[in-house]
Amino acid sequence: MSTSETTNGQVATTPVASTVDAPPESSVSESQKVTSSESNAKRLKNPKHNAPMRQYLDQTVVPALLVGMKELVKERPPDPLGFLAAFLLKYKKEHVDKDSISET
Amino acid sequence: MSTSETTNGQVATTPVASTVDAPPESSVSESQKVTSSESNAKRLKNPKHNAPMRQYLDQTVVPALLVGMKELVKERPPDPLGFLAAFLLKYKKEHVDKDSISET
Amino acid sequence: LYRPLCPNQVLLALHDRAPQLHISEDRLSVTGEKGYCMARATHSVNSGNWYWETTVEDMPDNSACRIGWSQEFANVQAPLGYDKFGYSWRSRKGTVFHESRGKHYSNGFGEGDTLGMMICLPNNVISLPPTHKDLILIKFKSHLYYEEQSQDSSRDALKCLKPLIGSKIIYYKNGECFNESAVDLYDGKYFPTVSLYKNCTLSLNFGPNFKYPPPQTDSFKYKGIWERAGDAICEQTLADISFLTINEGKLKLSDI
Repeated sequence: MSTSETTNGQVATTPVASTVDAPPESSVSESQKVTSSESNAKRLKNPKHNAPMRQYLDQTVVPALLVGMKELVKERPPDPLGFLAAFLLKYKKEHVDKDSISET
Repeated sequence: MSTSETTNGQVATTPVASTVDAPPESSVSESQKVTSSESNAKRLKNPKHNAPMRQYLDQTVVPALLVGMKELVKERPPDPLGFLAAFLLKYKKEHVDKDSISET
Repeated sequence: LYRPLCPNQVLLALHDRAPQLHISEDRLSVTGEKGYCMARATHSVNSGNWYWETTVEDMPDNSACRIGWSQEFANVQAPLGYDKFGYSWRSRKGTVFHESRGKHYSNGFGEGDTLGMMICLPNNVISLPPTHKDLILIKFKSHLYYEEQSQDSSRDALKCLKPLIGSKIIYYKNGECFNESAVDLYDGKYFPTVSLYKNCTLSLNFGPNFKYPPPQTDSFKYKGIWERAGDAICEQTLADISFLTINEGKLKLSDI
């Protein structure tokens, strides 16, 4: 079952095979598994360990990479790897750390 | 229920003209979405200006990202973005700097 | 925008096999049916050293099997090693086959034996899979498929086969390593493959825990085929990301 991906990187997990009649058993359990992994993702903040690999990537690095690689293609810096690495860290500070209230 | 497996990249499918008389709501929006992918298909047909960008990405970050993501999926570290950023820098030292003879 | 299905685990393919074979519920064992025909794994490899194992669960009299590696266009209604796209090792007399030519290799194997298959493909070309995002979607029996004309049929693939120098296949029986069975294989994507004659039953093990894992040395490292699932997903993800990067701003979701 493959999930559809919206261009800006969020994962809208509408199963591709949105069947007209009763969806076959497996795709129902599949979507439940995905929503359940999302719900517990919110509750425990980063228990992504059990998410299937693609969802894991989508939840962790894909959004940052999407934006980072667009910048990379625009800037074309002399040191692409360094640029992308720095970008990922910057992205982390802005997006990830801001969400979790880190007790100093 | 299985959608197409494209591990070997070829899916020879001949579309079946399924005559749907009164399509329920969901499949109507489905067909609209499908036609939009056709318009995307036409617009993307001319890959000529894509090539330089694709080569640029392939030559700069794709190899490093590929190995990095494979590690990421196996390790599933607590800080995925930090992990990937560090990996890219390590990869740069090992591969990129080694090639260019750096004058001390 | 949709994306192709990437299975999370390497199993026996449901589509890419002879339909008359009986594949178990967990898609990790298969029983033959009458004449020689083939079943393949879901994933293929085209570079590096890869290993998998199979155990002969049941081999009633005058049944047999040929196991090894095959490319996509190997004929599934034939024994493995029948054409240029397949390399195999036969249970009877341990003969190895390629393009239907048999060569003596080792003694035979049978019920209860665990066989190891290692393929070494020394090329480090990094090729991202197609994203299919520029293909038209079709709805068929309430599932969505990418419509793709398989341009290069087996005839065209046959024409552009060229050997990958230094590539080789090594077989193992219950941990005992036999030397190279084939060298300078044709370059391409190789699937773990089994072909069965009559109702012989094989169980497949793509890892991570093998019965007789060959030693990893500094000079020779290998990966279990199970790792291919994760790698393929990362390659597909990266292909999708670079596709979206390259086509930034040119894609328009229809405003439903």
